[in-house]
Amino acid sequence: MRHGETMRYLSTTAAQRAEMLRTIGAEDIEALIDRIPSKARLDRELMIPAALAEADLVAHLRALAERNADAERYVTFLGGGAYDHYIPSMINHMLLRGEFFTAYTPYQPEASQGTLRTIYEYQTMICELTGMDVTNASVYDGGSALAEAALMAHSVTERGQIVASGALSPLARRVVETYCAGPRLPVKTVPWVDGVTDLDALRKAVTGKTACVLVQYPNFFGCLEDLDQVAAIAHERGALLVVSVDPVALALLRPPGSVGADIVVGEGQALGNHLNFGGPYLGLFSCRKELVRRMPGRLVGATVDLDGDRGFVLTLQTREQHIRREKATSNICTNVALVALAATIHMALLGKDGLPRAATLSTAKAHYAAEMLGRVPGVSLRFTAPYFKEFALRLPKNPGTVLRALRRRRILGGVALGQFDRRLKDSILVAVTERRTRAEIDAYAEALGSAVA
Amino acid sequence: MRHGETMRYLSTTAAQRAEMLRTIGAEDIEALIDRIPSKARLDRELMIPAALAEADLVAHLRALAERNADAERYVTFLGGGAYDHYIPSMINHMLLRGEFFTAYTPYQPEASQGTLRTIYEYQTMICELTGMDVTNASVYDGGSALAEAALMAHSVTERGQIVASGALSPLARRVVETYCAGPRLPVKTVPWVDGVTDLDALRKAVTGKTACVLVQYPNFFGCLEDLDQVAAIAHERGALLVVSVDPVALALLRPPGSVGADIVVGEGQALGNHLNFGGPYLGLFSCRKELVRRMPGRLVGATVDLDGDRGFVLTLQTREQHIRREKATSNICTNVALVALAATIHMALLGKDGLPRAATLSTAKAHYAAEMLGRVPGVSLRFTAPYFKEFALRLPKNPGTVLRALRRRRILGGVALGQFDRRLKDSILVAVTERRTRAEIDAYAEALGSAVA
Amino acid sequence: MNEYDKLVFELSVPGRVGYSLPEADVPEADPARLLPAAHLRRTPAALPAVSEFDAVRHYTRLSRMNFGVDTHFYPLGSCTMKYNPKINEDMARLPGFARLHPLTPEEASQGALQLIGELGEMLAEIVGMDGASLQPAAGAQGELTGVLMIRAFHLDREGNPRKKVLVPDSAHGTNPASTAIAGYQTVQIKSEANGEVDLLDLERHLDEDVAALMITVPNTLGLFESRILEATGLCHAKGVQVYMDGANLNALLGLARPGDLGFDVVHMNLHKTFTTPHGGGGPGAGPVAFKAHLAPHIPTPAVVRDGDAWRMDWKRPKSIGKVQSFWGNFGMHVRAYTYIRTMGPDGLRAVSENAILNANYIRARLLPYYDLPYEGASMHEVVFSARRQKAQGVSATDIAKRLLDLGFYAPSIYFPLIVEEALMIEPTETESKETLDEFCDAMIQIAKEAESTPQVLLDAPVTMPVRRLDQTLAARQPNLRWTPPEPTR
Amino acid sequence: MNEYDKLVFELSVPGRVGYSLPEADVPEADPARLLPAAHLRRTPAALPAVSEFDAVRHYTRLSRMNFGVDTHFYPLGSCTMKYNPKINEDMARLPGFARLHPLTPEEASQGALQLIGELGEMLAEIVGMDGASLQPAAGAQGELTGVLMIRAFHLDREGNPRKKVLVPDSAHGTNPASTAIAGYQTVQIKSEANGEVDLLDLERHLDEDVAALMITVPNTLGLFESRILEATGLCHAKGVQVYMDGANLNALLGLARPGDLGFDVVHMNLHKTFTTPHGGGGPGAGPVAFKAHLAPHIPTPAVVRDGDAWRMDWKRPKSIGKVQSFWGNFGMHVRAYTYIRTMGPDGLRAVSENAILNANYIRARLLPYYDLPYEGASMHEVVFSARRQKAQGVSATDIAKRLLDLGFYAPSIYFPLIVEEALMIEPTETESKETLDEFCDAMIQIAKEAESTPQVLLDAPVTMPVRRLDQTLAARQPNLRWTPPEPTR
Ligand SMILES: Cc1ncc(COP(=O)(O)O)c(C=O)c1O
Ligand SMILES: Cc1ncc(COP(=O)(O)O)c(C=O)c1O
Repeated sequence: MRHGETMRYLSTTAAQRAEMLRTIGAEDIEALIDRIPSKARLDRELMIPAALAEADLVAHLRALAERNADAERYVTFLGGGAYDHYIPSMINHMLLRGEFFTAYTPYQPEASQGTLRTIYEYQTMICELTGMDVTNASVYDGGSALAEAALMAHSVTERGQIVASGALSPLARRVVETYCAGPRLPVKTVPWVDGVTDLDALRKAVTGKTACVLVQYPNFFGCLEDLDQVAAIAHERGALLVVSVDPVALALLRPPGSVGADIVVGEGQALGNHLNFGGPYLGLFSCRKELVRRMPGRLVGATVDLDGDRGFVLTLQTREQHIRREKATSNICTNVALVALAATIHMALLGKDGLPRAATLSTAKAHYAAEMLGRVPGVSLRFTAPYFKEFALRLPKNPGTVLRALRRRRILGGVALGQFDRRLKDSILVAVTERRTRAEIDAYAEALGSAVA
Repeated sequence: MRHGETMRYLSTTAAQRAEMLRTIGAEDIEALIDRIPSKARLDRELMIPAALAEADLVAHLRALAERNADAERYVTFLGGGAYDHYIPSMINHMLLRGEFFTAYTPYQPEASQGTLRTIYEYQTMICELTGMDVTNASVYDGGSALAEAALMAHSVTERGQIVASGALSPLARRVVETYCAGPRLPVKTVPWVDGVTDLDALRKAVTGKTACVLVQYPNFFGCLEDLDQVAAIAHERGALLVVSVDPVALALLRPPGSVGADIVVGEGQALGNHLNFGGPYLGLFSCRKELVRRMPGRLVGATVDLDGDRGFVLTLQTREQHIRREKATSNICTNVALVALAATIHMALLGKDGLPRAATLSTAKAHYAAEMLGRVPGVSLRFTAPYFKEFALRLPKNPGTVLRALRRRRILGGVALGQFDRRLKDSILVAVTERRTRAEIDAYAEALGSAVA
Repeated sequence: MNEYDKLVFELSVPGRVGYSLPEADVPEADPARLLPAAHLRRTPAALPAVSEFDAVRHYTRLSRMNFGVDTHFYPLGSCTMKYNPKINEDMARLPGFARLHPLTPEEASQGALQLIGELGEMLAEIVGMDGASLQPAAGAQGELTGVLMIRAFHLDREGNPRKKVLVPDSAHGTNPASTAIAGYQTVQIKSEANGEVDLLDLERHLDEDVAALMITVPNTLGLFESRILEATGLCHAKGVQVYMDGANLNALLGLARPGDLGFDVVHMNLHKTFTTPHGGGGPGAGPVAFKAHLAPHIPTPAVVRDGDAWRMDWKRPKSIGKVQSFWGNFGMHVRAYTYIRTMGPDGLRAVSENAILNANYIRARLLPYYDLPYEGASMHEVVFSARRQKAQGVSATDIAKRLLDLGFYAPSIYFPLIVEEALMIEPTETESKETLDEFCDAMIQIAKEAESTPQVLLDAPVTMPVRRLDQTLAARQPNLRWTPPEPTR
Repeated sequence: MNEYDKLVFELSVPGRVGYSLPEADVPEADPARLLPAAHLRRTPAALPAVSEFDAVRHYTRLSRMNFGVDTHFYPLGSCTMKYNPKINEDMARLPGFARLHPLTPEEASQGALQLIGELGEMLAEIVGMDGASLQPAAGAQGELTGVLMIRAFHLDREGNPRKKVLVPDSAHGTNPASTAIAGYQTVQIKSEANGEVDLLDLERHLDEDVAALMITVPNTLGLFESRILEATGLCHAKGVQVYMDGANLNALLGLARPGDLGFDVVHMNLHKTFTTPHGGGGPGAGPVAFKAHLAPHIPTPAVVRDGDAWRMDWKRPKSIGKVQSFWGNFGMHVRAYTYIRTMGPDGLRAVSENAILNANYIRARLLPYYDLPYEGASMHEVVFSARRQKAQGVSATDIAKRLLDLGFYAPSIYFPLIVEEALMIEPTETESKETLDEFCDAMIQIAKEAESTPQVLLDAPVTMPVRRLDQTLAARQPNLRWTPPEPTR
């Protein structure tokens, strides 16, 4: 082994190894692993690259990182489920506290009150945003949250069909389909009209066999669904209403809890977490309290200690895999606690005034952008439905070509929609957060003008 | 006041302010400051720029930062007292622990054992490198350390003249001159020959009035002084020997303590600290134990607590300004504890094997670079004295022009020496650390070839 | 005892601000004019209002109420609580990674795709498989993914997915749970007296209805399944696929490879073996490596080489589909990649060797004091039983709590289920002999206290921010969110 | 009580490695062949040998033995222990700043020079001066720089530097110490009964030998010198320069400016007023702002505008020279710049208003319990005396130690020297009313304990990692470095 490179994460020296082997009563390490049949032993070195010294490795990774068009060097209007919102710098400093990020799931609550308290805060804040009674400690991401909601609705209603809005994130919908394959739950997709779920079609799709209706708010196109109507349609037939949300938008928009949603899920990345090329993200999961015992994932509850002092524990664990095994409400074990911690601190910092302000700025700038981009000759808004911070734009030229031209001007102009829906192959999805400035939007409009000219 | 921008570092709300004023019994804040004569009050807003939102400010500072040719985007051969050595990434994570970086000088030792212990470790490690008995908790930087050493020698010897090697860092020497102005201590500079102190001239300069001889090892040109000789000359006349060192080099080189140095100082930046455009840096300060009561700066000592357990405190404070005021050994109060902490962790991580290895790699690569650069037609080594990780190179063309040409190829080729010494206006000082690769050195040689062609 | 007992809501004061947002720079910024009234919230969400400093001190203080690997030995069995290198964190935060949007076109995210692709290749080599999918977000999702791949494989070949998955009784809870979600009936296979899977029982259960055997190597007792080649062979003879739960891969790096043991698919926990931090519960990453015959079924998109470039391959009609909205926990991939490139082949092998050494050292030192129900050779962890102490009136829980007072996190307890009063100890390779000795000394002290002063154990912990907590109350009267106290007058 | 009592040397095990350095890639890497033998060390420095993880856990644990502003209220008077914004740390770590070499040519370091230049201009405006030099590394070095500038000024004008500097008896120790190093005799000026400087005494001392008056505003009692305009006027009438110790500038931002008060030169402590962290003792930064007549004497190089660019001006023959090898603590300049641009003019004014409010609130709440020897209006801090408690057998030290047990760092004690049993409390503007109330409650509890249960105070602290430490032993038998224990057999 070479100097340093491989040894700095190991603490046992050769002399200590010998001493330890003596205590164990083994001749050498080989003697400890002789239970592995020799036929099963690897008789060569792993064929992976040799160790790199720290400085060389940093240089290598930096070079890889620089081959990506990130939101630091590019002005980004990409959305579609992941957003470049403002992240107070302070959050990262808290995440780097070793006591937080090198801890495990708080199985010993007395030595994990820090984590437990932050989760309890998180549960409370997400309940506030969604308007629901109960929130779990997180699931993996928005897509798997939606999938878990479908399975939970199936188990609550004991019905076998899932009805999904066609204006769901197509990526999240695919996750739902994957999770529904095992229990063989057909996922029926209801088409969209003018950017929102076709309510007539929905009414037809929902039957007495429907476990739930899955709808997104704001939806994949950024448009605002009529949740009252969707709720009425679902509940009329005894189906549960599952709403997938953008938590930033909920700082300003009506919480699904207030329209009678049964389960609210969503992608929480926008709350204080970086884009990270898609993960780790944050699966939000809230429901009505009557359903809590069918809920997937961990829950933290308040209780008291022997002295009567307040303390926090993991609770209602009989839902979980480590206790209920094949009868558990979900297979989830590791979740995304640290991502939820970032979200918690983000919500605390922005707080009661700031989160609505970020939401307001985002929607205001999105509307300004829609106006400015819509003025470019040949370019128009694809839909007329009200939208929040994201909108679809119809282009007079091939979107791929236009987006490439914009990239050359360091603008990530939007997401080409043709990859998700052939009917939209002339359109792009443009997201605008409070982080974009008017000057950047104006520059985008100008660049788009040249690109489509 | 606008939303957020200015308020996020203040915690008192308007309602609380009113309540507090009630408790105080004051009508308003104005009532609290009416002791300031109205003639003395500022009757307008400060004329500084309006507050910037966090994201805008980050963008602004990033733009400023990017206008600098830093060692991340350029391959650097700059030295002359500040070096681009490898810094294990782990160090920064420890410095960011709030308990370390937001603490004050450990005046309450029971609540400051963390800081006190790291300083005690630091004192020990620097003693090991310098070969001296005692090390203080740090002074500002290498230059002020040298100046403090001159003043200390003056007070120990009660003599009034300072003799300085001409191969000292010219910048550090200017600091010595500044500090010596008040007590009117003339600083006599002894010329260099072939990159090292002219010993004959030194012998003549040192008299019975000499308080100390200041010499640097390796010296400003990277060359190795004959410390035995210098020590003999100084001590023969009863002067103290003050050696300014590069602590990285001392991992490999003879410690000045072993040749009889009385005071050893130095610039400690190279131990785990970034270049930071010149500061904060780390003033090393060690001496013989007989001199400890004349030493400037803080000292941490081991002691016991009421239960007999080991603990650490600031000690021998009667040397210091807060107790001795005008009779203190120095005026220093705030030092550079956090920089010393970085150095401590650096020395711990590299440790007994690693620091010599970094030093070895540096000197090896420097010798390789000297060889390769010296092969460029018209280019030659300026001196023949042995050198450590830095050497002077004579160029056949104006160094400013050559360095500019190199910069266009993302190489910071060295420091033009003409700015410090007219005799060296055809030369540059080239520093090579273990961080430079052979490929970078070869590329430099190739670029230098074109630049001087 | 509780020095600090605040929730952030209890710091909230109306009007305090912890953020910094720019003023609106666009002409219209009144939501009431931009959005239909019906969509607007009537009352604001009751989030707290705190200053940045309030939040810094609050969360810093909360952090200090936690044990973490950085502060304490954390011998939590099965969880591989090793040192999480700091450089990993730095690399994951490079803007080119951290601020990269998942829908950035392939040509503009080549660095990220290369990292995913190369990490997949390295992981596949480490486990001796033909490829790896990095999409699963954690071990359990890896299991689901793997079982669904097996399901798709059977469906494709036989027109039906088969019905059952065999799982040993020592398995982790996620194994049966994942199996169930994948639509299979879980059938439990017994362990032999020596703790290894009972091959006779296995053989008895193997029939045409069995889709897969799911087994953990080394198993949750820390034992290598010495007849694993036979087991995988038996399965394959019946067309049964063999899934390896790779949570314990830390015992095998460079020593043995699941692929060579006959496994068809294996998941890894990057947050165990490959040093990505656990973050107080997550995130993790659970890549799945597979033999070539399962390749058609892996999640879309597959990240594949395309000449010198990398691209996302979406055109895989037999794929199980997606398990994450995007491409997996990329931030964790960066960390694991950094780690593997730091260690190299000899380094990885040294990891497992030292992990095994450390576990055996603890085993040797504690053997006189605690019962070892399964005496086979330990790999990277050792599972004792506190049944002797239980007879003295002291449970595994009591021992765990006492350890907290003595400055150590606790082992996993009551898992695996087949061990009475289980104490599952996994030291990992990054801990020093000195730490192991201190831990063993503490465990020995506890064994003696169980005899002499059991009350000390029953009362523990007494040095934590809280004493033992009332779990029953928490479950009977769930209090799952903060509510403002009733106003008092 | 001491949970952890290791020094890094005590973790050292020969052969352990905590670094990662590349192999030599050049042909010759044997120091014995590169360097003359006479220059080579014979025995290696006895540095420790630890793994990276050893070091992480060690330093993390040590950190937990400290109080910091992030964890505790830190009312250390005169030190302005306010919140240190995290964004400052991020900005100082941008590679364009952190990895910039000080000898980078001006044309290639324009961003850094601009930052220094603009920060100097902002600071000059804040204190009402004509310019600022950012070279001094801390307050004390700022003092030395300022006094040397005054020295150069007199020398230039009068051919001699004069002899004396007047310093009030309430001054911080660095004032007389800096004065002495600058070659001046310090003459102490008395304070009046009201705590302000005695103008009659001042006038008595003002003669042609006096180079300067050095005075702190607000003074170390937290009082604004209400007759400061008279004082500076008196001085100027005698050709005496007036230096302001600006350590307490946190009381004056946007309210009053030293320049307008008649001062010729003032230093600022960026690590107090402008939120750069104290780092457990430093680094700081002590810029000096000056009136135009002193400009020729400031340290070289001056950073000056040159059209649209910035450059370093070295050609200043009347300069005092350099006080730092390079240009000052640039890393601190970045932080202070970030802070000032975050706050803006209204924000800075709010800082001082709130700092004053907070100090007065504490004063009002504690007035019934502690003596206030100087009753003038408090600015940003308040100095009580524990003489009443002293009479009950309890000293300022005892009160300080008890505060640690109650979860607060201690005020500055026994400073200023003119206050018996001084308790110097500076809350700063970043602390909330809730925290102030908790602190006041604790102080009141202590006052009551001094009467009723003084032993509790005398025994304190009992919850820290160590109990009270033997200072005498430390000074009598200095143990200033670790040495390996004698080998025992
Ligand atoms: C043996 C075993 N299998 C599976 C898992 C599940 O992995 P994860 O928590 O990443 O979902 C774990 C971890 O808890 C485990 O220890
Ligand atoms: C009033 C006063 N003057 C001067 C100083 C010295 O400043 P520094 O510690 O930055 O050298 C201090 C700080 O300790 C102070 O409080």
